[in-house]
Amino acid sequence: MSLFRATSVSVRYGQLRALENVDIALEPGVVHGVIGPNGAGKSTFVDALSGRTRLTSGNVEFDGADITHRSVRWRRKAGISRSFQKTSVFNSMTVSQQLELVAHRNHERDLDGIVDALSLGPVMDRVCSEVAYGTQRSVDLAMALIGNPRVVLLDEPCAGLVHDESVNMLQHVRDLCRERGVGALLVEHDVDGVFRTCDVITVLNLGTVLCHGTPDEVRKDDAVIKAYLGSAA
Amino acid sequence: MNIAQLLNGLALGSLLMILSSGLAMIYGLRGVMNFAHGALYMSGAYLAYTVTNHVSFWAALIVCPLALAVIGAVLELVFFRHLQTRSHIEVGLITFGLALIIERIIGIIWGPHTLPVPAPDVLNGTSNVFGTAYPTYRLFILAIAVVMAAALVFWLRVSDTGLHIRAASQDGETSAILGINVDRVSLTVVCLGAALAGLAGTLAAPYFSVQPGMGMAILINVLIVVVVGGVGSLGGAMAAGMALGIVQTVGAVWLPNLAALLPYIALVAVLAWRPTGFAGKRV
Amino acid sequence: MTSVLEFRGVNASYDGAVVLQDVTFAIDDGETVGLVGRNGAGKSTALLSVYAVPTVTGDIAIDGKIISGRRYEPAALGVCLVPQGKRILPNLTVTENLHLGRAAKRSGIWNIDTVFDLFPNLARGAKRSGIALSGGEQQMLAIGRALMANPRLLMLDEPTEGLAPVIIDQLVEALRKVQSGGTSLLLVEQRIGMIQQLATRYLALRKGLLVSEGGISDLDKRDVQEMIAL
Amino acid sequence: MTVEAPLLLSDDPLAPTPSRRLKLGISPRGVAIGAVVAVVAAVAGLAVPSIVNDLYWMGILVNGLLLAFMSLSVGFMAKHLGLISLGQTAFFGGSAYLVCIATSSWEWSPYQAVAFAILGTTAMALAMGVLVVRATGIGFMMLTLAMGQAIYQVVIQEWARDTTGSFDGVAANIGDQTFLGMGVSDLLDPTVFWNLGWIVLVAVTYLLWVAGRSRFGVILEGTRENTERMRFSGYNTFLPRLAAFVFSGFVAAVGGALYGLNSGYVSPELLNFLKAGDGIIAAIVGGLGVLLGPFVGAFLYVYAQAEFNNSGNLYLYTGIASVLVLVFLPGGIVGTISTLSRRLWSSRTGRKPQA
Repeated sequence: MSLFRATSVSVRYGQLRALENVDIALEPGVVHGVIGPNGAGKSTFVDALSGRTRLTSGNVEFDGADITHRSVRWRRKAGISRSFQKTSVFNSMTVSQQLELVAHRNHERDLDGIVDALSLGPVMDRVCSEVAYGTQRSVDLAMALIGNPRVVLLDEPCAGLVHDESVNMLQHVRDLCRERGVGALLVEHDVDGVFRTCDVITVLNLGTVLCHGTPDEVRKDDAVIKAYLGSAA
Repeated sequence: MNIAQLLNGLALGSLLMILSSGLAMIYGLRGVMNFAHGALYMSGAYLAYTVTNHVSFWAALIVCPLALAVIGAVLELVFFRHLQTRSHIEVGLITFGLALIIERIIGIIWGPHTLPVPAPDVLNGTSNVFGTAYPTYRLFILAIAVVMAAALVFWLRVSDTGLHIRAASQDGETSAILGINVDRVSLTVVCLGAALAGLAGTLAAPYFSVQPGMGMAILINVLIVVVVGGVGSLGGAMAAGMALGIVQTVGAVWLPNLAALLPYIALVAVLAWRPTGFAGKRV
Repeated sequence: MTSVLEFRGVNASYDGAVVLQDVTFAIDDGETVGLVGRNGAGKSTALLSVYAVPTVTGDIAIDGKIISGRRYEPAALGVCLVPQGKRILPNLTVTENLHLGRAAKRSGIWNIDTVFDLFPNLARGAKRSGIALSGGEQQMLAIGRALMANPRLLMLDEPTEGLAPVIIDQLVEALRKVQSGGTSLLLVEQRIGMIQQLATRYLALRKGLLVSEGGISDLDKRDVQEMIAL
Repeated sequence: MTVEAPLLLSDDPLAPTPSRRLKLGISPRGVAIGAVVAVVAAVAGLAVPSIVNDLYWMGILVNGLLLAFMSLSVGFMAKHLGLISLGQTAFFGGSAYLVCIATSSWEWSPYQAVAFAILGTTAMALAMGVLVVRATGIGFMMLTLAMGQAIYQVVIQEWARDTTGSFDGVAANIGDQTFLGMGVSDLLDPTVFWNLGWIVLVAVTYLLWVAGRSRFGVILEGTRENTERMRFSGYNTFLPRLAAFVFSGFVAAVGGALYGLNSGYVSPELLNFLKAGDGIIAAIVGGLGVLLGPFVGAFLYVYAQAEFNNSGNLYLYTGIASVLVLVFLPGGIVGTISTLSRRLWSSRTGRKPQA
């Protein structure tokens, strides 16, 4: 039994088929990458799994129980959290205030551990809108990691980061997931980063699964090279 | 209920329709709820009193909307344009302050008494509507409102300026990038909205006569109409204005105890059912 | 010869946060230039600076004439933008969206018929509203809308974002036709390959600074790529 | 359109790491210090009648004090929810009406009447809050406006005359009973009533201050700023907003009950749109961003009204003043003063002002 499993998830907006019969299963301590061209449905996928977008069909299971119709709040309390592609922080609060706010709700005991892991210590008393963009991304990620979630859904945590910062960010993600036994879904635009970081990869294209496997298998897959990697040069 | 009552509802609805279409257009373009709209309507009515006394009602029908368009221009050029970057709520409250100023200035000029405005002789009698004698002047209001609404919708659909207004209401920044002079479009819309308020005031003058509290009294109904119709939606505002006029008049016959509360009940019901109003934001 | 678009020491910021610093470049008549750089390097901001969307200091000139910061002016002078995310007006029909391009009041080879010739897909759905179009059709509509102004310089911000490879090929074809009409292009793209197909020159931004420029063949060089990537 | 990342370069890694004992909201020590300040303010205020020593001006001060309840309740919602309510008259006026109705028609004791008025109005705020707090921006303004007007309309109806007196209003009837040792004549005397009103006002202001800085206040701030992130952090985003709305209604209700006792008479004007305007304009003139803004604004407003009223153009000047303040001092008077003084302070000490 998987920790978190989505079965034949479809999302349609009117005529537009954003996702069509996508399956995925997350296991503890495993970083599962999702790549694909823009518009492949990656962000919709995270939205669907996190309860932000309603599924047109399909279902989502967590710990063996059906949670398809559970609210965003219920999922967070049950241990499913997410980060945002478009940085979603509390701009006028200090970094410590907002981490504390989230920690309070999610009964986090070891906030320091997260703060240290993401190197947020020096900026804790700064107002969030004044810290560097890369740091804001870390704050966004930290808020997803607070409260020992068992599943984290990360929507392009490296969006807008420069290369070094991306490498760092992904390193953090992988270490935290392994140490804490978290099942992570990592949606990323940065193909190299995903190949370096993830244990399993799903490739989406036009809302459907193109291929699924280990990084090596995906790298060699003909369909992926043709539809995605080939044209990304 | 009889035909006369229904027609009364249509006449009141006509006035609300004219007023709320102007308010909705201004809101669509500038995002500002114009709390001075009632004061503009009131200015139109008082001006109509003076012009009718000195010249004629027909002259008032032309002069008052034009004079109000000038006030609209001032509103746009002095306030809305310069306060674009401020929160819409603040600008809305500024228009509330302006309403207080305008109403008091009217009070200083025209005094605190109710002033009668005679309808022109041609419209003074009654007409036969399906066997019921009905005041001709109210039919005239209805006719003007219908013609005005049709013309406005046609103009917005067909003309280039209309297209630009619709575009700028949806996305001002993109419209500007495409080369649409959004400031000019906005000036047109605010002048037009104010002129429509002036027209409504002029039309209302012989119907209700002219009195100091008329601005605030109608403002609340118009605000409700615009929210019920879907803020910024012209079609929604027109439909809701007409509907509210009918509901209020007919309600006064059927449910006299609750008639005054009907607009509020309608508002709460609509917003509980559909938070963006009937039509959502669309011009 | 004056350039169709020239930046002289341009700084741009949003709410006090500086995004572009001292950027200077020029684009000549008829040439196609690729603007490259990482996410957040300031590419979109550079394009939007022309329309004073961010707060801009320094001079931006069109045809040697410094523009005043009125947003609608560049389009009237022939510098048109296909913005990121297309920004189709969803409640207007395809034809109405195209007619918006005429607000710039410029005439030339592009009109509703020639745009429909360029993008036959649009002609088939001329009466549909913008919201009912697919991503690719929306992008075509956004380009068509800008072409209706008969631009001298067409700036495109990530035109292939979210499009399927097949559609991208069609887009490249269409842009070639636009080039052959004598219009300059300024192309912001993540796909370096697309820039290499269309452009003769590149400009590279990094953290808001113009760090490199040169002929398109230099984009292959390792040191240039490293400079851009970091 | 995406706004690209600001160029703020990397944060200084050498900055000292602050201590990590994080707390959500104000500390018990802060609460205690605030309480001491409140007590001092309350006691100091009791000296006002003997300093002013003028019945006319004391009457105006009492008016300011009563208006302060309304502007504080508007200000609290504006500051913490980012919402402007046009319907606080429903709670202020509603509570005043209940005091008068309960003491006259039902012959309740003033204690019973005041408790009933405050509880009843707060319950009404709860019911209305459920309907309106989901709305944002203009929608909220319109709904609260409609709410306030609906109450006004009910009160002026002929069929409600037996209870509300329609346009004639209702007089309270305390008879020879007392409220906290004050008989009718004491309640009507501004120099006596001031003491009661001032202590309650300071207490309410202190409550609002604590609420704003408490964990509850931080949650409200989070909800106002990024509702979606709050939901994804496991927070309910409806209940805190509702609680703030009800609390704000409670503050207006307390003021209204005091108004009923002090004036001994209510009329529909109290529920009218213009009265709501008084509370809002007073709050804005004082400044919505600072707790004390509406407090100070109410006194300034009433003072200005007293000065302007002589010429009969009260609302003309009110309008002009509110337009001028909104256009030129968007932070209100107290907000602007505190910004200026902070700037002055930072230029003297050479430190960056805290945002």
